[in-house]
Amino acid sequence: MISGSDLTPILTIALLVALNLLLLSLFIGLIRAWLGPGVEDRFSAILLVGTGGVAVLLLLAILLQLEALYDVALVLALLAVVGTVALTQSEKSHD
Amino acid sequence: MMNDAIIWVIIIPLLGSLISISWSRYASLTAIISNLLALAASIVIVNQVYQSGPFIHELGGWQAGLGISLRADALSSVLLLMSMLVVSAATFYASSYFTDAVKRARFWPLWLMLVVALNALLLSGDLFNLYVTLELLSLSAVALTALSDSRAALQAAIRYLSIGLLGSLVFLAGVALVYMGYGTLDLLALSNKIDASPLSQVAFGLLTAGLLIKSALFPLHFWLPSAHASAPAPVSAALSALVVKVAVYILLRLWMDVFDQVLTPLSAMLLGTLGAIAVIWGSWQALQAQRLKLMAAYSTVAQIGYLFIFLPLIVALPEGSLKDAAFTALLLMALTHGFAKSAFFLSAGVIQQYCGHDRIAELAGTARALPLTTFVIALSGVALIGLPPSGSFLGKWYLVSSSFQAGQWWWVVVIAVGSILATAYVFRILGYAFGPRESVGRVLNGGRKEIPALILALFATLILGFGSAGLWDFVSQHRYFPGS
Amino acid sequence: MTNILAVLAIFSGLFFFLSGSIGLLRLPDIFTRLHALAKADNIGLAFIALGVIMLESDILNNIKIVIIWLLVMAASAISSHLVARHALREHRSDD
Amino acid sequence: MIELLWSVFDLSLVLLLLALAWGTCSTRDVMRAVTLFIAMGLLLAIIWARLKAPDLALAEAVIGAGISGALFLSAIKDYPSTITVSHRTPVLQGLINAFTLALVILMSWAVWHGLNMSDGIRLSDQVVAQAPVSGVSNPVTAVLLNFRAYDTLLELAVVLTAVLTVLTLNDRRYSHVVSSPLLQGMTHWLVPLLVVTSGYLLWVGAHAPGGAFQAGAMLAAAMILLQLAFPSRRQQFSLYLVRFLLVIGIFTFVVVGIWMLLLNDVFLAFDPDWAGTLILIIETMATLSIATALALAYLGGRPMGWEEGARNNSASTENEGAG
Amino acid sequence: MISEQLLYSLAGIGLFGIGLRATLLHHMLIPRLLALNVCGAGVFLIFITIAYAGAESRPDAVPHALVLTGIVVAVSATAMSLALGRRLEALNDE
Repeated sequence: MISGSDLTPILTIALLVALNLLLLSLFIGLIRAWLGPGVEDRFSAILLVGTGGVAVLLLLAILLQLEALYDVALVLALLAVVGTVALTQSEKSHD
Repeated sequence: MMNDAIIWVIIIPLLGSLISISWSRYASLTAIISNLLALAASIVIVNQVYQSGPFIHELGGWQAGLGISLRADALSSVLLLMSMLVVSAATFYASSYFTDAVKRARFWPLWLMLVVALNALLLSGDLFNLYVTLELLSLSAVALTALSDSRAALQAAIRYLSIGLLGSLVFLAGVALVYMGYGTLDLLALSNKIDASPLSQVAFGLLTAGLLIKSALFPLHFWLPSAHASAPAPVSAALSALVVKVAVYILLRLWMDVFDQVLTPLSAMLLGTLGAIAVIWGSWQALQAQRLKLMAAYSTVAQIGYLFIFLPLIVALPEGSLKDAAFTALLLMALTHGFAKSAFFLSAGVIQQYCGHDRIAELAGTARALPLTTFVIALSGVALIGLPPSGSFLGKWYLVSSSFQAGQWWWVVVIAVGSILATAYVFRILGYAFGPRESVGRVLNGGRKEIPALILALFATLILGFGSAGLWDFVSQHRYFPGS
Repeated sequence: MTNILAVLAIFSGLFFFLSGSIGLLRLPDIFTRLHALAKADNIGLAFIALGVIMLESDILNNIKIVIIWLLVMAASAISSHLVARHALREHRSDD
Repeated sequence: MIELLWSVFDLSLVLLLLALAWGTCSTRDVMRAVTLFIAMGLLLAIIWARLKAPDLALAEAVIGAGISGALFLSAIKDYPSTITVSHRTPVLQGLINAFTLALVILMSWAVWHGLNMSDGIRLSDQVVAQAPVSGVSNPVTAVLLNFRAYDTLLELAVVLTAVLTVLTLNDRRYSHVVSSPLLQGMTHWLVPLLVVTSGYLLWVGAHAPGGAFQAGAMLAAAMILLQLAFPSRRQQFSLYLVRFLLVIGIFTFVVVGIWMLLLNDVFLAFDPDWAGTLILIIETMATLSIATALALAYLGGRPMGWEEGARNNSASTENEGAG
Repeated sequence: MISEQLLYSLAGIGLFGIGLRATLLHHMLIPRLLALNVCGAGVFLIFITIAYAGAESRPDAVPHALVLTGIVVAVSATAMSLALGRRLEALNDE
């Protein structure tokens, strides 16, 4: 846990700018989720949002001084793997 | 032990459900025993309220607000007793209804969950807890409807579930707004805190709208007939007699006890009007129905309508005996309909199993083949029409007199038309049932299936009719919590 | 000093994230998009995790962040593999 | 400057959320709808984190986005890929639009008033004051398993009812895809990691965000992964074990509740000295039940022989019924 | 500066509205279920906004617990609806 005093205004501003840019990146990725066209395209976009979400949570953990958010990020990272497997394995086979 | 009946009435069916999942071999036995125990607990609760007035059980020992409280008063304990009587009769009936062992194994755990939900809902004193019990009620009711495993039943179940979920979510939105403004979820605390503000009005509207969907008031009734008509008979009985009614119960509780500062006569008048339309429209549809269970389902739409006609009257009448009388008459109507409609559905199930169908036009000869069941249908018909000595005769009587006292005579016209239509649809069935038939089959004496319905019908016509004075005293004495 | 380095690391990570999502949006087919995505996942998150580790003093949290990073690495490798395999199979069956 | 940047962040989050919701609800492409729905779940997890609700962020990530998303993804396989809304007449559509818009405006107006009128007296003060005697220091766990434990008990009943219905409705669905060696190799380290994380979340729930539901969902993910990686080993669990796992959560809960009722005359009234231990026992059992329920709900359909017990005993019960 | 509480609760109401509208418009099972889930998320967001007490103070734990319950109920109902839908399809195919 970083103590509040270490979180200087300049650092806070820098982290907030980074946070907003990350959100922009997620937004761009989500356009691909909208466009598709293939299942794989949409799924890649979800993966990007998942990884981006992990990054957002890490930054929020510092900014809000909430240690628990590291656990959330950990869980999200684990789920990204399980999710991919679930999608690709349960797809309809064509043979 | 006796003091904790309010807990046992919820926990016993829950344990019964768990046991019937684990040992499906003993499921029927478990269900019957746990229902009888819960019935006994509900009698103890009524007696406790009768002896010492309304009481509260603060779960976990935390004061209501932080924790959740269960509460029993005249209204909830009487409805609880009615509900347990209906459920117990339906349980006996169901123990011989399902011939397929697999279906029976599926039925009991869900059935006992439905009992848990009904009892928990009637005793709950907390807004969010009401949401959870409403969901448990919807899910178990839908699951039981789907047990028929026909296309019609599944379509009805899916529609029932999505409508039920929507209703719960609208209700939950109301709960959120209440918590935003008043910081508590306990009904009793809330009734002391609430005031007329934009927030409380919108919250009240959302809570009401959610419950109206669940109680199937016209025009939100569209999901009801298909679901109630396609479910297995004991399930239909519980759905029509109880599941819809407990939603009306919460509505009434919120309107009369909690939001009485917030509601306006206009909104009560609106619901009364919808109720009036429901009476006419539901009765008319019941008259048109081709199938016995569909007729009963539409009749439920109409009977729910009557309950809503009481609302503008209760709001308009001054505090005192007139208001209390109208309130008790409403309760009497609800109880009578609960007994009568469950008896009707159980009998319809007997007929359906005997004839292999429930088409009204082809019922000729059933009166001779199933004399007891036809008698039960006639008895519950008496209660649905509102003839003496049934409980609904008194209920309608007070409804009419309250209408005049409140200066809202127009409801009387609705009641008259509704009763005439009810007479028509009841006699239509009886007419067909007594019709001649060339080859009369064996005379059936299904005891185990026919007796529960008979008992319920007797409750509706005789016991409630003659015992209504006791109900009157009970409700007027123990209606309110001391200090509220 | 650590703060400056941390912010630098986070912004380098951001650069990869943004280029990854733009790649996901602009590149012509699923396989090149997957490649772009893998870059964003691995390198982008690696830099951001590095920056957060510099800011975070608690050793346990830092271990968690390292695990998160390892997980995301694994997730993106496996996901790319599975999604590509899936895409290949779907393409084949389309022909 | 800092406030401005936070506001930009909040505003972007909200707009993105609304856009995703709108996309989910208005697109005609089922696959797109489900993708956007999952993305919305992930975004909601970020929003819960932003609003300082890490317990919910965990739950949303695992259950809201994870399990719900997986359920929808497996459901749309055999579903028509285009959504039609054609049977609604334009008049009805207009009415629905007008009604919803009016409701949104009304609610916004109410909330505008509501945020100003709140007197600051919330339950949170009571929760904080009573937390020391609740047996756990994480206030959310204290509310879920002590102050409002009864809600949680009924919630477990809801989960059980739903999964019973799922189990009895359909035959089991079989996955036709041959599992890859890579996937199988991966499960060897991923499954233990999921189980450890689940145990960690369960344990940490007493004093930090986490708890039975999040842990249960993680464990469910591990079970699902095992089934997907080794589809041929489906029936390795005995039915008695499955039944046992499904009911053990509620059963423990009720038994502890009754025990407290006999001891303290109040249902679910835990002694402060014992509360921590009792809550951990209940949560552990609940985790097992929730995990089994969620995994079975995803895998769908009754395990082979689920109702054999009833069928085998039908002869004896028939006799019982006649007698 | 706009207050976060107002912003997020309006977003919750917006989500509720979007979901409600789509629930009423759709007649196919899966779109309707998605809409119901969106609708529920809106209600949850309203709850969590109530709990949020600003950057400095600790949020109210009660709505957090309520929403956790709500999420679990929602996923159960979703699973059940999808299973009902699958059974109906199977019956239609027969």
